[in-house]
Amino acid sequence: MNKLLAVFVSAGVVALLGVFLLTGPARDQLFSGRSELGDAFSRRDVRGPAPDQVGPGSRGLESAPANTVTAIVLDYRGFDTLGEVTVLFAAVAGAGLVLFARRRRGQAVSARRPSLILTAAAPWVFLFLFVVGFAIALHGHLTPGGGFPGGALLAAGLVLLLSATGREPSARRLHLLEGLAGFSFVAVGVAGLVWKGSFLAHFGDSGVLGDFWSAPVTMLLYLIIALKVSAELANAVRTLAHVEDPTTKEAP
Amino acid sequence: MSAAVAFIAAPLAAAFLLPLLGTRPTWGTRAASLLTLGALFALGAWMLAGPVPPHVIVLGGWRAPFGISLYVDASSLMLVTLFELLALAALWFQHQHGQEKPVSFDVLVLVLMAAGAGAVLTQDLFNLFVFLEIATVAALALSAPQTGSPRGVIRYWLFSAVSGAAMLLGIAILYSGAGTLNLVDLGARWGRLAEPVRWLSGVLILLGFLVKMEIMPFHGWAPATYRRAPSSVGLLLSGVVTGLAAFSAWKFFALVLRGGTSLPPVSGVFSFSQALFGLGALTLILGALAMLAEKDGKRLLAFSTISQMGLVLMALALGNPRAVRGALFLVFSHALGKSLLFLVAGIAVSRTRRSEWGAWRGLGQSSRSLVWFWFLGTATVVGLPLVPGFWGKLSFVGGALGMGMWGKAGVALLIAATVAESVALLRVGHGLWEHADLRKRSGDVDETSAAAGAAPACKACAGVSYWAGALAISAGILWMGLWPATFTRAFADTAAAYAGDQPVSVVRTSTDAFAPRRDGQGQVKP
Amino acid sequence: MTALVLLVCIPLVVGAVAVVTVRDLLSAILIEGVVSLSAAVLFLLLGALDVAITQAVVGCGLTTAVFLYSWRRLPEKAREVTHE
Amino acid sequence: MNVVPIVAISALLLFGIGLYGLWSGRNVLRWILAVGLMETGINVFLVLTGWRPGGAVPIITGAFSTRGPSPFIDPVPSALVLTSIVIGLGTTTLALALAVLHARAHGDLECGDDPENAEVLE
Repeated sequence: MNKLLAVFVSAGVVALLGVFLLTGPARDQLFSGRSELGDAFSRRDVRGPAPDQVGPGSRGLESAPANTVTAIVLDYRGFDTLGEVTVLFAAVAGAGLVLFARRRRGQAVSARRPSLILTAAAPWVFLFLFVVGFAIALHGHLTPGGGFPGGALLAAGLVLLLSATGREPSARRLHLLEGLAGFSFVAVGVAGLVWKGSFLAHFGDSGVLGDFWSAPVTMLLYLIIALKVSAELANAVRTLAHVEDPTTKEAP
Repeated sequence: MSAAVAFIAAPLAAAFLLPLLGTRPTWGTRAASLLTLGALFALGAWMLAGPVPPHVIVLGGWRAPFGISLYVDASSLMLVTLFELLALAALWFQHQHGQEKPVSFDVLVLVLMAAGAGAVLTQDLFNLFVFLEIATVAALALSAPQTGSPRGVIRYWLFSAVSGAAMLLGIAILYSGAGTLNLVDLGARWGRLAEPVRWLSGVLILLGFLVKMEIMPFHGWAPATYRRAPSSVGLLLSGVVTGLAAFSAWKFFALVLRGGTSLPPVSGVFSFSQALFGLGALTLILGALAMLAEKDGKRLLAFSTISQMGLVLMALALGNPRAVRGALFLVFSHALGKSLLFLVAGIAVSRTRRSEWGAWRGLGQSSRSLVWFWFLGTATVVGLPLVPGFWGKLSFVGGALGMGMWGKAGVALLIAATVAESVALLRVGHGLWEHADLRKRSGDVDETSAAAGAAPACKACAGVSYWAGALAISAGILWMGLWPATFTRAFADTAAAYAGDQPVSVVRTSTDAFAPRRDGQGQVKP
Repeated sequence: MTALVLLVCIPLVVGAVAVVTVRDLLSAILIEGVVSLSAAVLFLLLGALDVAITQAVVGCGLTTAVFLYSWRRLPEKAREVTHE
Repeated sequence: MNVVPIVAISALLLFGIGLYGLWSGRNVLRWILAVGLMETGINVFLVLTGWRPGGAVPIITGAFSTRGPSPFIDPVPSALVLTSIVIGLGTTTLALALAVLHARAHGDLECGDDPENAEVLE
């Protein structure tokens, strides 16, 4: 009975949304695939007129990343990204808080000996993930990807390496990495305030569009994000996966 | 002019750095978090001591409809400063009277402060969504009980996850229709949107705010969450989270929905704002009646918050300047009064380990202050003359009486709800005050200090945090109640600025400066 | 293009139905990963490369991993659905 | 040119199926999965609103004129969805921690009413 009601209610919601959004004038308005905001970001003419032609090799653009999505995420709307990083940080800290009391009981970790294949392959897979993760993060201004997937790959490599060697990631080191990276994000924002008069404004000259060194602040921010995300995710896995005895001292 | 960014950046920086001091709470971590909050409170007080001209802070150097901007004026600054004060009181209280919590508790309180300031100040719809999500995540983790059933919190997660999803869908619809995310810019383009787009996005986004404001059909998570959460977190939930939700809901309602006037009536009968007014009225009266039936002290306070938020929603839905001024006043007075009640409840719970208010009988015999603070909090919440709740309700009544039938019915409901709420709260206060059966209670009293969990270092400073917090909040209550003029003026200015009544309103000029760009269809004008 | 999109949307919707109806929760978690992956392919088709990569790595890979890690921590009795 | 209705209906279906999953049972893990479905549906919808036939991937790989309309699809929804995906991961992690807590407190994941009459701590 309950399920029948659920079917009817959800079908009703879908039908309502579908009829409202996909018929009549709403459809033309919603699915134009173009907005003034997006066009201005694509052309890089928010502050003033852009050059007549924009392409690889353009100099002095207001925002240098060739990848417009990166330009939006880290430059035009960088404040959102600070918030996004904070959500992840708060969620992982929150998971630690929620499971804190339980960890004190000190249940035994189901210590399983890592398999031989895992042990043998782990360093190589780790190296691969490490290189690819950093490459994706550092090329975020030129190619799709950026700091979040890059950081996730780094975290995957880290967790894999640690589980293969049977060691716990040190909470202190993860916190150190996470905290310093987060603080650096805010510090980059304050640097923008000091040098450019606006919080999170990108300082320094924007280079030649398409060059590896074209958007230094973007690269810096994506590096920070990648490190922070990897530390946070490794920490989350540690919190969710392992029940530890806090009486034992953490590895230095 | 960018000083207000500190209310977001500083707590975040502190929250990121705090775990470096270790996961275990120490003297140092506690001092660091309290000092950060204290410094932010001092900054707010210092800024408010001088004149606060309304101004827009542009983030990243990208001008208004394109980048994200913050709008700072006296009211928003007051609200943020109030948040810092409440967090200071709550966190210190938790340090002294609560169970030992890891450092992440302090970290999340700081994150909540950043989210509160961000949600109050930001002028960008998606940024507002991000800050609401941060606030939700922090509030969820803070209110999870260390022992016992987490079902209330899971329900809280469920409600906020669904409402967050609805809000995101609404933002998606609104963005794809209007092509902008700035609240003022959205308001300017609202009229050009197709009617279904307006309806769907308006309803879906408001749903997100209503859940966080604990409005009646969406309040189901609140009582159980409040009951299981520490009282300090209850204080933060009812003072900070509902406060920021109410303020940002009003921003959306006033700037984008233009006070509900821009939506066509529902099948020609009642308008959008009347529907919200109805929801608020329902919440006001049912919340107050539920308080009468409630045996659990913390659930009773939760229903009181629900009822008060119903009144705030009614006032916001009326939309006239007097009523809106009253709504802002009520947000402040409710936050102050309810915090006082939660501090008393926190002491009571830490002494008896029960949340049923029947178990708190006679606690006021040994410490009279509990009774006095409870009565002051009650007076503030129900609105006796000379406390801030009175000015808020007066302003609401003044605004409502000019609105015909609906307004008069609202005033009648308000009187009924006020009576019910007073009876329910005074009953608990009387219970605290009266003689208890001492034989039954003697056992509890003995384990008082042991039961408190983290026993304070010295016996003498046992109640310092409670006294300091309660006295600071009482001072705020008396100040707002006896000299309401500063606040009234600030709230009236804000209401006028958001309604666009003032000839030169910074809220609007900040985006109108770029109006020429918008006229051409994507063409740059020289 | 239309055919390709249709080809991706079918596992998306069918997988979603499976997630909410299949009895075994572990299968539901894994199927949710498939749904996320289909969404990533759909993003790719719609020209949002950044979103596609992030969805594949974060939305599909990491979310499933977090699910599985907490699954390992659940007591035996909690792993099955009793009220259906 | 039937891409828009197909994808939009799939997105809305995902949203609706998630809603059904919330409504039809009380298993916390299933709720978390269902909310994930709803979020995926909304993300698909949001990306779709930025898409248009023939729009280029928003990465500048060749020169284009800034005097005409931009040749790229709308990049803003992509940026918003990136944020939304990461926020989704965060809330899912926290919700899973709550689910583990529930399993420890009640032995299972069936989330009914909060039991009354229990001791509470500060």
